[in-house]
Parts: sequence; structure tokens; C-alpha cells
Amino acid sequence: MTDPISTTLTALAAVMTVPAALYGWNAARSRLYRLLPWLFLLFAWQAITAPNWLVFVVFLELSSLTLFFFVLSKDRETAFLYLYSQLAGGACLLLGTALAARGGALPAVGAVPPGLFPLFVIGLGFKAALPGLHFWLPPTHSKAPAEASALLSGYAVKMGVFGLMRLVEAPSPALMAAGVVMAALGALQAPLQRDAKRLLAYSTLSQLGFIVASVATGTEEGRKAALLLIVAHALAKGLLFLTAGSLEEAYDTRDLGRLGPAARDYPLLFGLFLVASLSLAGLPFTVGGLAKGAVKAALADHALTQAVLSAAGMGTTMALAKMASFGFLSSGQRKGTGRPRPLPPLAWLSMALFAAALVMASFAALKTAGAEVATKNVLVDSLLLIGAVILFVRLPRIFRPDRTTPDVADLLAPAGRMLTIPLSRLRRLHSGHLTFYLALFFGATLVVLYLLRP
Amino acid sequence: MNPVLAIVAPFLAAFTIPLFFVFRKKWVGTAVILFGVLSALTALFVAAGGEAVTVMGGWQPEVGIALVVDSLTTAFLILASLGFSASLSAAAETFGYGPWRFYVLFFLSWAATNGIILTGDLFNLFVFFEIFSVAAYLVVAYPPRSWQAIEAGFKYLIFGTVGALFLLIGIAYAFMATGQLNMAILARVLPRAPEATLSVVIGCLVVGLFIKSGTVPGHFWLPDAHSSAQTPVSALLSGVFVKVSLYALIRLAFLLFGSADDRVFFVLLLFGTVTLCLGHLMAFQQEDIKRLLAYSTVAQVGTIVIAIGCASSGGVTAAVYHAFNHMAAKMGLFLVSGVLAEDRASRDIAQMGGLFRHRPLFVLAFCLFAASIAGIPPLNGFMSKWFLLVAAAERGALIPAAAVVAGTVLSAAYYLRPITAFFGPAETEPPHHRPHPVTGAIVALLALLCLVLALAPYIGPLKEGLLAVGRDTVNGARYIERVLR
Amino acid sequence: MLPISYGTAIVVFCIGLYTILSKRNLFKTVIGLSLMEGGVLMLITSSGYVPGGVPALLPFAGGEPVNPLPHSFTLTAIVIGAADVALALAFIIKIHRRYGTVDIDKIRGLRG
Amino acid sequence: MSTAFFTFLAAFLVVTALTASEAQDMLSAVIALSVFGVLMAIIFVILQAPDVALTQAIINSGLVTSLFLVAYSQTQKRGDDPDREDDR
Repeated sequence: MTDPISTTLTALAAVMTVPAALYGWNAARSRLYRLLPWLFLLFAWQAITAPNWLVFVVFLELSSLTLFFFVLSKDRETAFLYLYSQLAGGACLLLGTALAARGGALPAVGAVPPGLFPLFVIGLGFKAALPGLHFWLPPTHSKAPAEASALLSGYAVKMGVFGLMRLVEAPSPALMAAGVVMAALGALQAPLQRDAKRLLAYSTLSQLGFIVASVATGTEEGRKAALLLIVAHALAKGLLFLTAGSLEEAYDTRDLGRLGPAARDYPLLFGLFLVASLSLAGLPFTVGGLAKGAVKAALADHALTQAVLSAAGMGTTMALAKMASFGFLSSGQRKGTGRPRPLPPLAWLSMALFAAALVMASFAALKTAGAEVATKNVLVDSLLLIGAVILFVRLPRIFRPDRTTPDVADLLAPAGRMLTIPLSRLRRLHSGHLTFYLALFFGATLVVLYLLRP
Repeated sequence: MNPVLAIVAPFLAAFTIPLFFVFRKKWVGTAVILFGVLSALTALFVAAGGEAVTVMGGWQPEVGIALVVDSLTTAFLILASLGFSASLSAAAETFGYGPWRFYVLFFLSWAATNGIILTGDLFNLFVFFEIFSVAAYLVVAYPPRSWQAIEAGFKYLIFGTVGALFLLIGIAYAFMATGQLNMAILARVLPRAPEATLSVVIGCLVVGLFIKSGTVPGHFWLPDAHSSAQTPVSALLSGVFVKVSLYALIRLAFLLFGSADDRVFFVLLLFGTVTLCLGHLMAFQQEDIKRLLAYSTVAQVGTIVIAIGCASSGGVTAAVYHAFNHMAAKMGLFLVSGVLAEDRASRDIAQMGGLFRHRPLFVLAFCLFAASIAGIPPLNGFMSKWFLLVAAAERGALIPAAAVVAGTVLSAAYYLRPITAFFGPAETEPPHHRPHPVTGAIVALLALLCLVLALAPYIGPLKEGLLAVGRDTVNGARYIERVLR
Repeated sequence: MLPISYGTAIVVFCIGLYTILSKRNLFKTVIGLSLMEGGVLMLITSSGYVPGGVPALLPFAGGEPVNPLPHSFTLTAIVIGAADVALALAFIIKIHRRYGTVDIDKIRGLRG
Repeated sequence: MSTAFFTFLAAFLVVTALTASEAQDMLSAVIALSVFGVLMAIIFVILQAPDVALTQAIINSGLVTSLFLVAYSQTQKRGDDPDREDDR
């Protein structure tokens, strides 16, 4: 299937993978790890151009699997969490596909029978981190290697959104509500994080909310706006994750409370960070600003949604301001010793590639959108941006990096404990008592005979 | 080739090996190998010979014992000869040729297996099942030195005998109601029996086969037996023995039970789903690697029972295809884990660190088999699960289908535990290192088989064959016509 | 006479079942299996009964023969049952050597 | 054969089965099982199956009973002696 969406996403996959692969070249533990990004690229291409849902699901799973190995190289628990959640999503999609294939032919990637719509949304929801199903996203993004985080946030979650784009052909209020909740949740959580990559992860969630809300309009305009935002966000977030990874590489910590004056040590890195974050925050005339404008235009009929998204945009700005202020500008807090480590040239190269792609995307977007659209909301957007920065400066107590905030990850351990109770019951059933086994068996025999009664 | 030869060849082996032991001790090894090759080849020739019906002793099918070869028989004959050959080679390497009693039991079970697959007579089926079971109890407990083996063998014996009793009651009732034992004739006359009788017959047969195949109410013996037996025997149990009972279930379900509208298939779906969930959930909690594999077998049995419960040709195709996939992958898993457990002198997963460095090829094969069983996309396990899902969707069996896909996630979860352990750091160097050339070769062949099976839906003849199995099996009238001519 | 025969068979089967489920001694379990099997055999043999019939044995004296098929059926089942019992008893001896007991509740090393 | 006699046999069969099941002493249970086998044989004769009766009498009352007795005597020894004979 070739149309603007898949063409753009195919190109985007290559643009995302090359810098990520370059960045990870030196850090890779073995040659096999150097192969992973390219495998991911291959599978992603197959998934994006899949003729039917089955092929899409298969290659989506395989791309998740490559990223799982990536995450596994850094943190085992998180990698398993990621894998299980992705497999669960894939399982839902597979079930839905099988049910849709009931008539004979495999269902093409597109709308499905209305009864199966929720199943597909849940399945894609695991991939695209819809609220409630996003539990894997913050830990995975924060604990993965930087290049994997870039691919995850920049591309892997977008493949879920791609599925939603194909799936949704009519306005879907439920999905739009989910998008709004996502945007708000991400924007609320992001500025309160102390882990730089976790902050970026929640910001990803917020941006995904924008995209999902736009997709949920079910209109061509909405899809186009979502596509533009996907590109803008992928490039900006890829660069941001790489800068965050570089910070970790240099200072050995992601903790915003302990990071030092990186802007003094690495002015270029700070410049790259600014390029990405200004685009992400929606500065007018950047691709991010244009995309957000397009999303808001697509949501013209939904005033409430628009308002929430505007507020969420301010949250993103505050989060980025926090990262800039504590990660790059603060001084004297760092408890490390000695000079920061130098960064390898490949890392610089990869980040430069991202930045170049971002700038080129901005120019291209400006050209296609035209000056009229680009200047339409300049004043409001700038005011929102400046307002958010002022809020951040005026309310330092809220954004102090030593705060801990309630997080979705806190729920994982109790949920795991809840699940083990029935499991241990089941285990106690297999007690080794032969008579007990036989009694169970004869009981079941009676059940079988009852079920077979005439 | 006359189908009876497929039964006679292993029987011949079972009866002559003791003679060799008494008169020519040195020839026992050669005889075992030769008879193994002979038995496998006969079974394969019978399978390759195409559809045939032979009635023993020249009687009419009403009186004599009919041996029937059709596409389902062919599929399972191939499965059995592959499984038995692989297990025999592994056993020859593990045990040597000293324990001739083991080989007697082995060939006895082989003969009985071929008999179960070929026979067209209900009572004959029961007799072969009993020979098969008695041999199975003994090979599970072989060698009877560890308490686990004896306890597992005893529990298997008690359960198996109860199952045989239920089979006997079912067959006796069917006979009392109709006066017939030939399956083709029974398929014609049994529907005319009173409804209540029919329910009892079907109920008893289904419950008996549940025990023999390890479906939920009768699965309790299975993890014990699989985990306590010697490695080649575990592989055989999981790869072939369980499948034979499932063959009988498929055959009887479509030939005899098809008339009892949908109730029997509902029962199969219900218990299959329960089996699947229980197997996966129990495997999730195991620390012992062989026990984990055993519970995974329980879950896969549930999968196949669900496939049978779909009551369609697609379902049978999925069941047979999955039986093959599970045979290839699970035999490989048991063989590899046996070798690795021997290296570590422990079956505890936590002790399995550093084995990737030690035996990289075995561990990689383990990963392949595990991915296949768990249903990672391009592999054979995924293919058969997809067939099963489509069949279940067509039947409208939503909950079993959901259980199957949920089981995929769970099985990925529990197979990753040993795999990460293998790749993890080693606390100590493995104390044993015995070369296993034969087992290694078999594992490689099984891995190859996995890959070939993954391609089966794209290879014309294989795909046609699988679809034909489904079509022919569901069409009971065709079977009846061919046997009674 | 047939109803009595069927009834007895079922009662014997149930006694065997009860023995298996309630007794802790391994020997009792095997005895229970034997009893259950006896019940089933009686059931089968009764099904071949023809009032006033003559066993179909050579030399055949005339009259209405009973159905010989259930008999051969039962014969086979008896032999198989005896084999099962013998095997079970052998296992019991082995178990007794390992565990030093024939109490079924103490023989539960394999669980979970 | 009168129905009364058959009824008596059937009742006696049930009683022996119960004895085999309930006897505290294992030897009594085994003997009751043997008697049960003999009664079954008689019933088989009445049910016009003399061939089955013959087999039943020999195998169930003779062979199985003796096997039970052998196994029982084996388990009366101290159980934890090491397994002397190797099954290979």
C-alpha cells in the first residue's frame, strides 16, 4: 500500500534509524547489537507497507522483539516488561485479525468490522501507549540505551499510531477522550520527573496524546496533521533522547538533581538540545509549531479538546525548561569529580544528522504550509510558550528535582503481587495426593457426563 | 505394503531382542539399530503407500479386524516414526545397549502406537492402548532407581488404569447398544442408539482419552512422568505418546461423536481451554526446567484439544499441524535441557547460568525451539496457532481463541526465564562435560524440521497434504464407505 | 436376573471407586482398581446373556447360542487387568523400598 | 438356576467386595478379594460364560491373589534397605 502516510513513515524510519545506529555503534556490546537497528528498520518497513493486518502484526511484533534485545542489554526487568506488554498488544491484534479473517480473505490494513474495533484499539493501544496501557512506556524509555529510546519514542510507538490511523475512518469520541487524557497526563507528569529520560518519556506520552486526538477526528485533515506531528516529534524526540544519553555518558547520571553545568562543558550539545526542544515546544515557524497548529486546526470543532491540548503544550514547555535549567544551566550541584568524559565523534555526527533533518523538515513544512498558515497563530503560540517559561521560573518549588511524584510504575509491584495469589492457589492444587487427584478427576467426569446429557 | 507390517516389525523387535540377549549378547546393539531402522521404514512405507484397507484373516469387516490407512493415519504414522527414531537414537547414546529390557519396552510401545494409529476396530484400539500404556508406565519408571521415577510411574499407572477402565466401559456400552465393534459400522449404527446411551458412551470414551492424553482432569500424571523420566523417554512421552491419544480423540470425535450434535465439541473446547490456561499458569511457576517443559506440554495438549473442538476441517488441520510442530520443538527442548541439566548436575533453572559459553549450539537450538513453541511469528508454532485461531474464529469460539493468544504471551514469559539464565553469568564451571554427538545431530535435525514445518504452508504438497487431512477426517461418510466398500 | 446382574455390577464398581478414594493404603488402592474392573467385566458379560441360551463353545449342542464376542472381550480384559495389577504391585514393592511406607499420603515427593 | 440363588450370589459378591474394601488387616482383604474372584467366576458360569469363568478363576483368584501375597510379604520387611539388585 503506498500513500502519503506510508511513504512518509517509510522515509522517516530510515531517517530515524541511521543516526540511532551511528550513535550506538561504539557502545554496542557485540557486533550483533550493531545489527539490531537495521533489523528494526527492515521490520518497520515491512510493517508500514504491509498489505494486511496479519503481516502488519507479525512485523510489528518482530520490530518490538529487536527493541527488546536492545533494552535487554541495559536492564532485564524493564526489557521483560516491555516485551510482555508488546506481546499482549500483539496477541489482541492477532485475535482481532483472526476474527476479522472469518470470511476467508485476510483483512487489509484499514477499517475493521465495528464489533472488532475495540479489540484492535486495545491491541494498538499497547503499542501506542493509550492511557492505562502506557504502564510500560516510562520505565522502558528511561532505562533503555539512548539510541533505543530514540527509536522507541521516535518510531516504535508511532507504528501503533500508524495502525490507528488506518483503523479510524470515522470520528471516534472515545479515542479522542483517550488522546486528551494522554496529553494531559503526560504534560502533568513530565515536569515533575527527576530522571531526564523519564521526563522525556512522559513528554512523549503527552505528544502521542496530541497525535491520537488528531487521528480520532477521523478526517483526512486530522490524519495529515497527525502525520506532520509524528515527523516533528520523532525527529525532535530522537535528538532529545540522544542528548540526554550524551549527558548520561558524560556525567554518569540522568538525575536532574545531580547533573552539572553541561552548557559550559558542551555548548554545542546545549545548542542541539535547544534546537530540538524549541521545535518540540511548538515555537512558531518550526516544524513542531506548524504541526501543532495543524492539529489544532483539525480539531476546530472540538473546543474543549483544543483547550486541554493548549494547556498540555504548556506542560511540555515547562518540562523542557526544567531539563534545560537543571540539566544544562545549573551550577555547583554536581557531586561528581573531575572532568566530564568526552563524547565520541559518532555521537556528535548522529546528533548533527538529527538536527539537520529537523531543520530541513521545518523548511519543507513551511514551504508546503505557506506563510499564511504559518503566521496565523504566531501571537497566541508565542504567548503560551513565554507564559509557560514564566510559570516555570515563578514556581520553582513545584519543579525542584528532589521531589518524588506518584507514578504508574508504582502500581506494577502491587499488581504483580495480586496476580501471584491465584497462581499459588493453583500450585497448591497439585499437591501430590493421588487420592485427591482421582477425586478431582471423578468430579470432572461427572461434569462431562452432565454436559453431554441429552 | 501391508499395513500390518508396521505393527509386526516393532513387535518382532520386542520379541527377538531378549533372544539376542540370551544367545548373542554382542549383537543386541546392532539388532536394536537394525530393528529401529526397519520399524521406521516399514511405517513410512505404509504411510507412503497411500490409502488402503486391510481386514485381518480374510473376514468381513463386521467380524475381522480392519486396518485402515487414510490421510490422518498417514500423518500420525510419520509423526510416530520420526519421534520414535529420534528418541531411539538419543536413548542408544544415553543408555548404551546394556539395558535390553528398555528396548523391549520401547519397541513394544512402538508397535502398540502403530497399532492404535492403524486399527479400525474399537476393542482392538483398547487392547493396543493397554499394551502401549503398560510399556509407557515401565519406560517412565526406567531405570527404577530414583524415587521420582518410581513415584511418577506408579501415579501414571493408577491414572492410566482408571482411564483404561473408562475406555473399557465406553467401548462395552457401545458394543452393548449396537453389537458392533468396527468403527466404520459403529459410526453408521451408533447414532441410532438411545440418546442417553450415546451420552454415556461418548462421556466415558472422552474421559478415558482425557487421561491418556493429559487433558485437564486427567493431567496430573503428566508433569510427574515427563519430569521424572530419563531424557529420551521424556522426549518420547511429549513428542509421541501424548499425540497418539490425541489421534484417537480426533478419530473417535469425528467418526463416532459427530452425531451427538455440538455437545461433545463444546466439552472439548471447554476442557481444552482449561487445560491450556492451567498448563501455562503452572509452567510459569516452575523452577525445575523439565517440569516447566512438562507443564508446557499440558498447555499444548490443551491447544490441540481446542483445535479438535473447533469441529471443522480447518480445526483438524491445525491440530495435526500443531501436533507435528509440538513434536519437533518439544522433543528438541527435552533433549537439549537433558544435556544441559546433566552438565549442571541439576534441573534447577537458577543453576543454569553460563551454559551459553559452555554449549553455544545447544543453547541456540533451545532458543529456536522455545521461540517456536511460544509462537514467535515466522516460526512453525506461530503458523499452526494462526490456523487454529482462524478455525476457532470461524467456529465462533472467542474465549478459547483469546486463551490461545494469551497463552502465547505467557509462554514467551516462562521460556525467557531459562533462556536468560543460559545467557547469564556462571557461578561455577559446569562439572560435567560429556560429548553428545548423536543427541546434537538429532537436535540439529529437529531444528531443521522446525524450519521446514514453518515453511509448510508455502510448500504446495505439504500444504495440500495438511488440508487433505482435515477434509478427509471431518468427512466420516468417506471413511465408512472406504472401509465397508 | 439381568437387572440384578447389572445392579450388582454397578454397586461393585462404586465400592471399588469408594475404596480408591477413601483408603490410604496402596494395596487398598490396587484392590479398589480390581473391584472396579470386576464390575465392568460383569457388566460386559451380562450384556451377552440370552435367557435360556447355550454357550457358543465347540462342540455345539444346539439351541440358541449366546453372543460369544463379549466373552472374548472379557477374557482379554481380565488378562490385561491382571497385568495392570501385577505391575502396580511391583511398583508398590519398589515404593516401599524407597519410602519405607505404603501410605499414599506420604508418597508425594512430586508436586507443584 | 433360580433367580433367588443368583440374588444370593450377587448379595454375597457385594459383601465380599465390601470386606475387601473395609478389612483393616491386609491379609483378610486379599482373601476377600480372592473369594470375590471365585464368586465372579460362579456368576460368569450362570451368565453362560464358562470360558470367562475359567480364566477368571485361574487369573483373578489364583494369580492375582498370590501376587498380592508376595507383594504384601515383601512390604512387611524393613523398607529402607538399599536397592541391592540393579535393574540393568
